[in-house]
Amino acid sequence: MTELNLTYEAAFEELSQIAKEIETESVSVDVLAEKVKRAAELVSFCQSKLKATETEVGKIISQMEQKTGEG
Amino acid sequence: MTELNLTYEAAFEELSQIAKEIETESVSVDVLAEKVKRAAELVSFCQSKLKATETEVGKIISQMEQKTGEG
Amino acid sequence: MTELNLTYEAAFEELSQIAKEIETESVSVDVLAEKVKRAAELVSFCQSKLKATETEVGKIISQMEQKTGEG
Amino acid sequence: MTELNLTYEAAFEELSQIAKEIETESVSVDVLAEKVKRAAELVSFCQSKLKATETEVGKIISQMEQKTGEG
Amino acid sequence: MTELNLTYEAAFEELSQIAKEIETESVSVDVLAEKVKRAAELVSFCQSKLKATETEVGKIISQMEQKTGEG
Amino acid sequence: MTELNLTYEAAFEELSQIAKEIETESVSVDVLAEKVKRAAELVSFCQSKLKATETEVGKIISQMEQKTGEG
Amino acid sequence: MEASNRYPVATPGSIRLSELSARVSRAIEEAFSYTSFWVIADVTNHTYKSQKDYHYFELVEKAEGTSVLLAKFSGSAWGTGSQKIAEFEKATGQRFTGGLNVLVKVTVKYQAAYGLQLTLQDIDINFTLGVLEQQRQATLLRLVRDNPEHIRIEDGRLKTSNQGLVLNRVIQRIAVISSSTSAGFQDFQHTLENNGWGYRFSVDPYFALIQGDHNAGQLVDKIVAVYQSGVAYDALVIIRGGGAQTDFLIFDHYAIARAIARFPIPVITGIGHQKNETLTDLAAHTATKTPTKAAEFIIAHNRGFEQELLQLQKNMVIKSQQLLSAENRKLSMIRTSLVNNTRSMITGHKDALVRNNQITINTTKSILYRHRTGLNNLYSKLSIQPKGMLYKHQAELSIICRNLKTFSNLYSKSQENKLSHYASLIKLMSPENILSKGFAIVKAKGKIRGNADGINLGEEITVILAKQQLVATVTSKENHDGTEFNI
Repeated sequence: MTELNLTYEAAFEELSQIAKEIETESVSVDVLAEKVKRAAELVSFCQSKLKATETEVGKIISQMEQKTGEG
Repeated sequence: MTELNLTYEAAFEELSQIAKEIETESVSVDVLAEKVKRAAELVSFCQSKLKATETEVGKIISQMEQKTGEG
Repeated sequence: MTELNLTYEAAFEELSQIAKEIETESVSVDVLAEKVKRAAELVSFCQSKLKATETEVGKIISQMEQKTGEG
Repeated sequence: MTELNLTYEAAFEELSQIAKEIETESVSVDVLAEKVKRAAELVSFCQSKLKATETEVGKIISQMEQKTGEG
Repeated sequence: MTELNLTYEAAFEELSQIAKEIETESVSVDVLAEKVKRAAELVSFCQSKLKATETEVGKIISQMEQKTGEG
Repeated sequence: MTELNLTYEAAFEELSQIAKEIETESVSVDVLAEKVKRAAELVSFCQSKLKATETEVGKIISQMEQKTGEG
Repeated sequence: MEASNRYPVATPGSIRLSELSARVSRAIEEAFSYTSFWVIADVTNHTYKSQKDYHYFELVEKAEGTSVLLAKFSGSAWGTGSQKIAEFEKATGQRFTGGLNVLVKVTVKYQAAYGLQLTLQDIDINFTLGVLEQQRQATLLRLVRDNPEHIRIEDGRLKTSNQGLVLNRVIQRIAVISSSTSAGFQDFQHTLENNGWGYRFSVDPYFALIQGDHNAGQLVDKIVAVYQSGVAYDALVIIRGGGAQTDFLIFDHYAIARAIARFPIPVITGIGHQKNETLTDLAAHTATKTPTKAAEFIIAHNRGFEQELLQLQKNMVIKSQQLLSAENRKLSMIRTSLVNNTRSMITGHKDALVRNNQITINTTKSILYRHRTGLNNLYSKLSIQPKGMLYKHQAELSIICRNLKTFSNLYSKSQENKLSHYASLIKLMSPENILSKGFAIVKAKGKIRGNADGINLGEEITVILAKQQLVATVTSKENHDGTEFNI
C-alpha cells in the first residue's frame, strides 16, 4: 500500500477523488470494496502524516512562543 | 451458469432486462421457465457478490471508524 | 398429432385461428369435427405445456426463496 | 342416390339450388315431382351427416371439458 | 540557518512570503513543518536583529541628547 | 565620513534626506542604526561649525574623523 | 545821508543813485510789502552759515530743457525761514542745496545796499516730496526699463535678481559696507558678537563715505570690490551709520540700486529710514530698519537653521523609535498569524480527512443498501410476475375451450335450421300436397298441360286428382280472366 514516494498532497488528492466517485455513486459494486480499501489506506496514511506534521509544528511553535516570552 | 468473467454490473443489467421482459409479458411461455431460471441464477450471483462486498466493506469501515475514533 | 417442434406460441396461434373460424362459421360441416378435434388436441398441448412451465417456474422460485431465506 | 362421394357441402349446395328453383317456380310441374324427390333425399343426407358431426363434436368437447376440468 | 549575508529586509520578506503561503494554504502538508521551522528561524533572526538595532539607536540617541543638553 | 569639504548646505541636505527616509520608513532596519548615527554626526558637525571660527572648523572635522575611525 | 555827500550834486537831468534806490524802494514797498508769494524755482549757489543759521542762495528759473535763465533772484533764509528749511530737510531727507527744485514762500524786499532780494518764509515739504518721489519713480522706471534681466515690477513691487538669490543655510562670512566712523557699524558688530547662541561670524568691513549724491560712485566701487575680493561671502550687509538724517538720498541713486539688484550675493540693508523705503532697500534681498536689526536678522537666520537641524534630529529620533516599534509589531503580528494559520491549516486538513472518511463510509453503506433494495425489487417481480402470466394464459385457454363448445353448437343449430327450412319448402311444393288441396293435373295426349292450347273440343283428357284419376272429353272451351285466385 503506502508507496514509498507517496506525498500527503497526492494521497489527499486520490482520497478526494475516491470520495467523490463514491458520493456520486459512479463506482460499481465490483470495485467498491477495492476503492473503499484504498480510501481507508489513504486516510490512514494522511492521518499519520498529519499527526507527524502537527507534532513537529507544535514543537517549533512552542519553542517560538517561549523565545518571544523571554524576549 | 455463473460465468467466470461475469461482473455484478453486467449481471444486474441482465437481470433488470429479464425482469422488464417478464413485466411487459414480452417473453413467450416457451422460454419463460428458462428466463426465470437465468434470472434466479443472476439474483443468486448478485446477492453473493453483494454479500461479499458488504462483508469486506464492513470490515474495512469498522477498522476505519476505530482509527478515526482513536485519531 | 403433437408434433415434435410445436411451440406453445404456435399452438396457441392455431387454436385461436380455429376458434375464430368456427365462430364465423367459415368452416364447413364436413371438416368441423376434424377441426374441433385439432382444437382439442391443441388445447391439451397448451395446457400441458403451461402446466409444465408452471411447475418448473414454481420449483425455481421456491428454490430461490429458500436461498433468499437463508441469505 | 346417396352417392359415395357426396359431401355435406355439395349436398347443401344442390339443395339450396333446388329450393331456389322451386321457390321461383322456374320448375315445371313435369319435373317438380322429380326435384322434390331429389331435394328430399338431399335433406335427409344432410341431416344425417349433421347429426353424425354433432355427435362426434359433442363427444370431443365433452372429452376436452373433462380434461380441462381435470386440469 | 542564519546565513551570513542575510539582511533583516530579506529575512522579513521571506518570512512574509511564508506567512502568506500558509495563510492562503498554498503550502502542502508535506512541507508545512519545514516551512514553519524556517519561519521560526527567520522570526528569531529578525527579533535579534531588531533588538540589536534598538540598543544601538538607543545609545546614539542618549549621546545625542546629552550633547544637545550641553549645547 | 565627515568630508573636509562638507558644507552646511550639504550636511543639511543629507540630514533631511535621512530624516525623510526614516519618516517614510523607506529605511530598512538593517541600516537604521547606521543612518541615525550619521544623522547625529551631521547635527553635531553643523552645531560645532556654527559656533567655531574658520580656523577652528578644521580641528572639529579632524576630531570627528578620528571618532569615526574609532567607531 | 552821509555817503551821498561824497558825490557832487547831480547835474541837471540826473539823480543820485540813492535817490533812485529810495524811489525803487518806495515803489517796491508799495507793490510788495505785506505780500508774500509761493514760487517754484531751482536753488543754486547755496551756502549755509551754521553759526548764524543763515542760508544764502539764488532762485532761478530756466527755460525748459535748456540752461537759459529766464529769471534769477538772490535769496536768503534765517529765523523762521531757516527753521522751516531744517524741518524740510528732516521730513524729506533732502538737503536744501543747489539743484533742488522747490516751492517756497517768499517776500520781496529791496535793500538799497544789497539790491532786490527774496526772503524765504516757508518751504513746501510736500512739493519737494512730490518732486523727490517723481525723481524716485523716474529712477525706478529707468531701473526697470534698462535692466529687464535683473529688475522688474511684480504686483506693484520691485523684483530683483538679488531677491531671487537664496540665502545660504548659515550666514557666517559677511561683507559690510559702512562708513568707518559710523556708530551703526559698531552696533552691527556688537550685536553679532554678543549673540546668545555662541555663533561665530567672520566680518569683512568695506568702508566708504556714505552721504551725498556725489559719493554714489564710491559706494558702487565698494560693492564691486566686495565682488572682486573673491571671498565666498554669505551676505553683503549695507549699513548707514546714524548721523545726519539727510544722508540717505544716496540710496535712491540709480547706480547703487542697479548694482545691488544685480549683485550675486544676497544683500541685507540696515539703512534706517523712517519714511518709505529707499530704492536700495527695494532692490536688496532683505531690508531691515537698522544695523542692529540687520545683525539680529542674521542671527535669527542661523538660529532658524540650528532649530531646523534640532527639529530634524528630534523627528528622526521619534520616527526611528516608531519605526522600530512598528517593526516589532509587524513581526509579532506575522508570528501570531503564522501560528494561528498553521494550526487552522492542520485543523482544516483534519476536518477534510474526516469529511472524506465520512462520505466514503456513509455513501458506501447507502450504495450497498440501494443495490440490495434494487435486487430485492427485481427478485419480487420475478417471483410474482410469471405466475400471473401463466394464469392469464390459462384463462385464455379456458375461454377458447368454452367458445369452441358454444360456437360448435350454434353452428349445428344454424345448419339444422337451414335444413328444416328446406324440408318444409319441399314438403309444401310436393305434388301430393298440392293435389290434396283441390288442384288437379290435366294431361292431354299423354302430356301434362298448363294451358288449353292444342286441346280441341271432343278430345279426351285425363284429370288427375289426389287419390283418383278421371278420364273426360272436352265439351266446351272458353276463356276466363283468372282473377278469381288473384290474392
